Amino acid sequence: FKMGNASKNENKEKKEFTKITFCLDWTPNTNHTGLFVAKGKGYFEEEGLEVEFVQPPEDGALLMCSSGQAQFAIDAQDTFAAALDGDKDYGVTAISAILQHNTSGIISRKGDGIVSPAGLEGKTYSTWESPIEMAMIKNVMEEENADFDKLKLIPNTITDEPAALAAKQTDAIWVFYGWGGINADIEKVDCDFFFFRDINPVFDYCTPVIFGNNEFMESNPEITKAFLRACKKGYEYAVENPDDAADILIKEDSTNSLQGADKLVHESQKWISKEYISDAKSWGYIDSSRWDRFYKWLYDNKLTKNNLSKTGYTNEYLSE
Amino acid sequence: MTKKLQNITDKLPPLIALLGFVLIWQLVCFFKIVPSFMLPSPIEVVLAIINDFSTLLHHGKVSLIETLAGLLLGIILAFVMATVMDRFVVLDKAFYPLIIVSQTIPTIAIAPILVLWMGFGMAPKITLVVITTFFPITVGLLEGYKSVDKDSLNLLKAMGADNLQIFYHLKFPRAMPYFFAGLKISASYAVVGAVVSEWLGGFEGLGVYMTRVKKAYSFDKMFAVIIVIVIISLLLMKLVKEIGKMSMPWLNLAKNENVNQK
Amino acid sequence: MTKKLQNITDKLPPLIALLGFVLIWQLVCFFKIVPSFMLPSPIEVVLAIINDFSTLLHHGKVSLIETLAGLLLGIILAFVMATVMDRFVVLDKAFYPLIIVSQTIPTIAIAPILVLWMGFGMAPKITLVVITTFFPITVGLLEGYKSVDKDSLNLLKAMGADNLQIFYHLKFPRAMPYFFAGLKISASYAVVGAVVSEWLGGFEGLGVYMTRVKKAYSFDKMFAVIIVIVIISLLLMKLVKEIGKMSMPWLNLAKNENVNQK
Amino acid sequence: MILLKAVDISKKYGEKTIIESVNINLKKGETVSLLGVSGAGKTTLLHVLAGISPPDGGKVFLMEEDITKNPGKIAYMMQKDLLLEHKKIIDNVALPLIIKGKSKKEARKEAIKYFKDFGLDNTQYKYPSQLSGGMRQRAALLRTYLSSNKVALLDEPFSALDNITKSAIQKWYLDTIKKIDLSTIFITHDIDEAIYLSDRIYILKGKPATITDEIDLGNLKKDTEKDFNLTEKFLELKKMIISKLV
Amino acid sequence: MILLKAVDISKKYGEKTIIESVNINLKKGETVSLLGVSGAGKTTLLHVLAGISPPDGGKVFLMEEDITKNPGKIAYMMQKDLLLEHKKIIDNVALPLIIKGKSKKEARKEAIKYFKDFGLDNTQYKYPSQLSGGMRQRAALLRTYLSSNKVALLDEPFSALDNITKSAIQKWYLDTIKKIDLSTIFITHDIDEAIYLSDRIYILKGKPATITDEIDLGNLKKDTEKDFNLTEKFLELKKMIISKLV
Ligand SMILES: Nc1ncnc2c1ncn2[C@@H]1O[C@H](COP(=O)(O)OP(=O)(O)OP(=O)(O)O)[C@@H](O)[C@H]1O
Ligand SMILES: Nc1ncnc2c1ncn2[C@@H]1O[C@H](COP(=O)(O)OP(=O)(O)OP(=O)(O)O)[C@@H](O)[C@H]1O
Ligand SMILES: [Mg+2]
Ligand SMILES: [Mg+2]
Repeated sequence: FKMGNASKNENKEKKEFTKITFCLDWTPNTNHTGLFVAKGKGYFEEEGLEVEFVQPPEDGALLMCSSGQAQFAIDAQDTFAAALDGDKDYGVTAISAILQHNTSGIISRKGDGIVSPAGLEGKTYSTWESPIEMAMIKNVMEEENADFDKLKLIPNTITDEPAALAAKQTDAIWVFYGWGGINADIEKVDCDFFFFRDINPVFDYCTPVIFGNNEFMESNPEITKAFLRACKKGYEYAVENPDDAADILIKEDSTNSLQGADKLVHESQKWISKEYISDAKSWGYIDSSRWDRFYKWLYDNKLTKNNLSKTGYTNEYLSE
Repeated sequence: MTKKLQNITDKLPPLIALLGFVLIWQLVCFFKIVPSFMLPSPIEVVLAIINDFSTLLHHGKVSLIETLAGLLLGIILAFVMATVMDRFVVLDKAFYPLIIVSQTIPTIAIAPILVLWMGFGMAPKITLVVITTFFPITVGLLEGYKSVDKDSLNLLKAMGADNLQIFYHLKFPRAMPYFFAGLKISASYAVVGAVVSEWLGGFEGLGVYMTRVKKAYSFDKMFAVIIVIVIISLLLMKLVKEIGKMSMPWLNLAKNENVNQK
Repeated sequence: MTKKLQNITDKLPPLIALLGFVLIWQLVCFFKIVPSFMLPSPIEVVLAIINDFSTLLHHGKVSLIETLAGLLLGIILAFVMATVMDRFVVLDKAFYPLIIVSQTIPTIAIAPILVLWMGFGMAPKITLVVITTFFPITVGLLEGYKSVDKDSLNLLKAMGADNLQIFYHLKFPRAMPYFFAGLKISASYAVVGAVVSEWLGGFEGLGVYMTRVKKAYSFDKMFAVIIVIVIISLLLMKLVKEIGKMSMPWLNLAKNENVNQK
Repeated sequence: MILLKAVDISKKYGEKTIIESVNINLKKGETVSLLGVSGAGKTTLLHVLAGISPPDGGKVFLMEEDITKNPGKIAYMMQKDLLLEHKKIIDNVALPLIIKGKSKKEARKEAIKYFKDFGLDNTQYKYPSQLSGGMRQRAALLRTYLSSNKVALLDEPFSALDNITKSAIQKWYLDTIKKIDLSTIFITHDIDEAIYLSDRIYILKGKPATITDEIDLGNLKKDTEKDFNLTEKFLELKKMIISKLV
Repeated sequence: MILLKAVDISKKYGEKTIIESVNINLKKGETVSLLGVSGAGKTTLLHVLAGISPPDGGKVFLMEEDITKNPGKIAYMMQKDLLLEHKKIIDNVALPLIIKGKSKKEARKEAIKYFKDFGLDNTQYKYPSQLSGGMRQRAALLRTYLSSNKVALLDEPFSALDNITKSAIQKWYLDTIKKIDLSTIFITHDIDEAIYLSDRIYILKGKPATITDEIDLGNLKKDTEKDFNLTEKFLELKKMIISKLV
């Protein structure tokens, strides 16, 4: 597990590029648009970087970054807690927020009455059974005086949320609005949706987030900064040109998994482009107050052994 | 005395190999040749087993029930299929290729489909165990039935035995060693089958627990689960072996005697 | 003429069984006994294969390369292990139990760990194929070596043959049928091994494609992939069988002749 | 009185005719041997007589009854694999009774009576692999006897034994067969054995094979004479038979 | 001239002594047989002579050289499984040459010369399973010969054949052995065979087994006399040997 991938390219004819492996959190989607734009538009190249996007084993992006198989990876603040909380040093730090706000929430069939957490009572919810997820659902339900015990839980094996709802496999699913919510519109499945952050502001944590391998970043601070500069440029382009960016995403995705989903990508892009920077002073900035508040909540609710506030992130590699 | 000695010289080498393996593993961890989050040390794993014991027991029980139920159904299915296929050659010709095909389907691909069809209960898990286990048993039984020599068959025919009697007195006992050989292979795959299907959708069982601890980055617990799975598999194989020994007293005898006789 | 006839009566039943199976499947879909999103009809699956042909070919190639590389390494590993274990009884005693233990570890659990250790390339996939395939070959070879009777061994010793000559002239050829039997089993698991490891981390190969179409709820494509996997596995098994036949001319002869002789 | 009669038996395997127009008979109390080189078709003929292999022509009669293709009427001791390794001796021996519908308990009770007579004391609850070659032979013969048929067919009953152990068993066999009043046809390719044990010899020869000769030894008092097979009379007979065999 | 000499050989398996103080010798051109009941220890003794089984006491000399525990000096034809099924006849037969370091091509060239003499024309490129029993025997003997040792040990070379085919091969064997000038010790438990084929007979008997008798047949002109084994002289000898065996 050497940093083999980071070694200099031997090719003498061209400019020498630094190779970067970037581990995505999922199949390519509009969360990643800026990255693909940076690649497609040559922003990485301008910074002397050659970036390869890879996909992780199930839920493993962070670990791939820890192990040095990837220099950077995407994960979320909530799942990162488990890694921070143990007695082991995973050697990764959050260095940039892709979206400023948590855009996740619960989607349900229109007419079932799950317009807010109270409506979940007596319904079926597909869960990954992560403790934080459960605690959040419990919290938002209790905010509205609903009984969490009356929520029926089934394992989440769902990958196409609108279809699952339409087939009545389940009543409620956790989705990111920018993808799952938009997809429901596209598929013409009438749905209700609520954001967690609207019920309890503590849940407005950072997700998804770009992580970097500490060892790599400490020995290559300039490369790290250059990498984020290129990303930023990419996301800024996506904010300005959602349609064009969407096309670049589809084109640059070497896995071709978005082919045939043009409409979804474009619609999603239109919505999400507004979220990349949102109310922040610039793209990528991690709002420490929201970060710390969520981790404190975890600690207060005994979801972590340690108080993780003020740990695990830095804005120092971001350019102004 | 010599038998005891034999026993020791038989068991010593694997024990030493195992200890050596664990020792190297511990040293690799101790000198941080591999970072600790990538590979928990054996001590950590043992601690994880001790700390999580009741949880492991609970999930282990669920997986074990699925395994045993699947194995039992697999045996019944294999028995019926092999016996019918042995009786009617056409069916043998017709279904043997299909059975082989069924074994090249990745379980990881059908597990989610089974969950989709059968829900989140034990049914899809048991079904998956049946699918992974019936094959070695069926093949074993078929081979066993075919291993019966024409002369023995003629002997019973000459006595005027009907098909059922031939089956009971000759074919089935002759097929038993093959049956148990197949069953041993099945037993070694059965637990894994159950775990895979739980992994891909379920609420309880070692597979579910494994995804859970994996998400929590608890690799020590993850390894603990793997070790529990290995232990259950080995116990199951041992059980099959012992039942086999008990059901076929003539085989052990033959071995003991042959040393003295020939 | 009679041989041709035999060939037909051998191949007809499985063909009819297969067609019957597909027909029932189509009817189940046609009459919507199972909702179409849960089970694509055979026609849809065939269409999916045709439409996705180039994609399937691309991913299939990747999986096939991993499979073949893994199988080759598995053969080499198995050969070295079995030969060394056969030569030194202590090693046999020491490692045989460990090898069995290695088979009860769920691949689905170690695949992500392998990716973590070895990265995103083909290495972890090939390793997984090696792990799933070396076992049947090793066991086959060991059994084969052990199948050599004392008399043949003594015959060569009496000629003054050394260990290497005994291995070359006697042990290895005698072990070949066992080797190929093991290899056939390995071949049937190899593709699945590659697919599982891709499923759990990778960006090319049938396993990756499968997760992708599964996420898109394209069950017709999912089934198309399964069928491609089955076909590759069957072809691989067929290949092993043919190579086996070619490498052991004396076995086929024996069969033909025995009919006339005894 | 003729117990068993085979008329015009012929048998093919595939295109190949193995035996053709074979006529054979066996009188009550008689011991008849079937002599022929390896592959002549001796076993094939016995299979037909036992009813387990359908002939392509001809019929087999037991007394007056047609028993062609009707197994279970004649006891048959096969060329090898005499005992089922997975059954204890008592159950091996009692098998014909169980097949005929007796309960295991009854069958065992019936079988156990004969263990002493057949020199099988204390072997009841052993497995075949624990017995010596000679004992196995006797167990197989006891089983043949317990099928309680008047006629027994034996396929090379002694070929598995070495020449020296063989003569002891042959002697015992002659005595026993008389005691239990069995009429037998047995196969051998050992001329000495044929002369020593049988009242009559059929020679099976040719492709396809037929009975080419029948030699009556009824008037020889071989069992009374000591070392009969070392006498001149014996040698003459042997010479004669060899000349007919080749 | 004494070619092979075994002095005071004893051999145990585990706690059990199988043979004890066995002394044997073989002169040039001689054919000696080793007679004993099944399980006496005949094969055990031959294993020691061939050097593939270390004795617990005693030594084996070839000419004056000590060849105890030193295989490859004496040709040895085993009791069964004579030919390797996975090799063509030519390669089976040439195996001793290849083992001794010749190339496959050379070895084949050397071996092929003898196929005609041994009655094996046109079998070179066949596999053992395609040969009849008699041909297999001859191929095994040719292989034994090609190990180009002066002394050959044969363990029941004819026991697999039926009595009638056997005599033909035995005759051929006697002729051939003379032609190729081989000195042999062979095992049998068939008294007729021992008398017919050998110049001298050793009788191995007892538990543990020793050589209890040695019978010299050197002055019998058996091969010239037709049907020797049907003569009175033969019978007397046989009677004598039986009395010594039991
Ligand atoms: N099931 C069979 N199918 C085809 N041919 C057979 C079958 N059984 C026997 N034969 C052939 O029939 C011939 C006679 O065989 P059979 O076993 O009756 O001979 P045998 O006289 O009993 O010989 P042996 O003394 O070796 O037992 C042989 O040539 C054999 O190849
Ligand atoms: N490898 C062995 N281990 C233990 N005992 C053995 C071994 N080989 C032979 N024996 C025993 O040694 C005795 C002599 O066996 P051996 O094979 O030499 O007899 P034999 O005279 O050749 O008999 P046969 O005529 O049956 O070939 C037998 O009692 C046998 O059980
Ligand atoms: Mg026969
Ligand atoms: Mg022997």
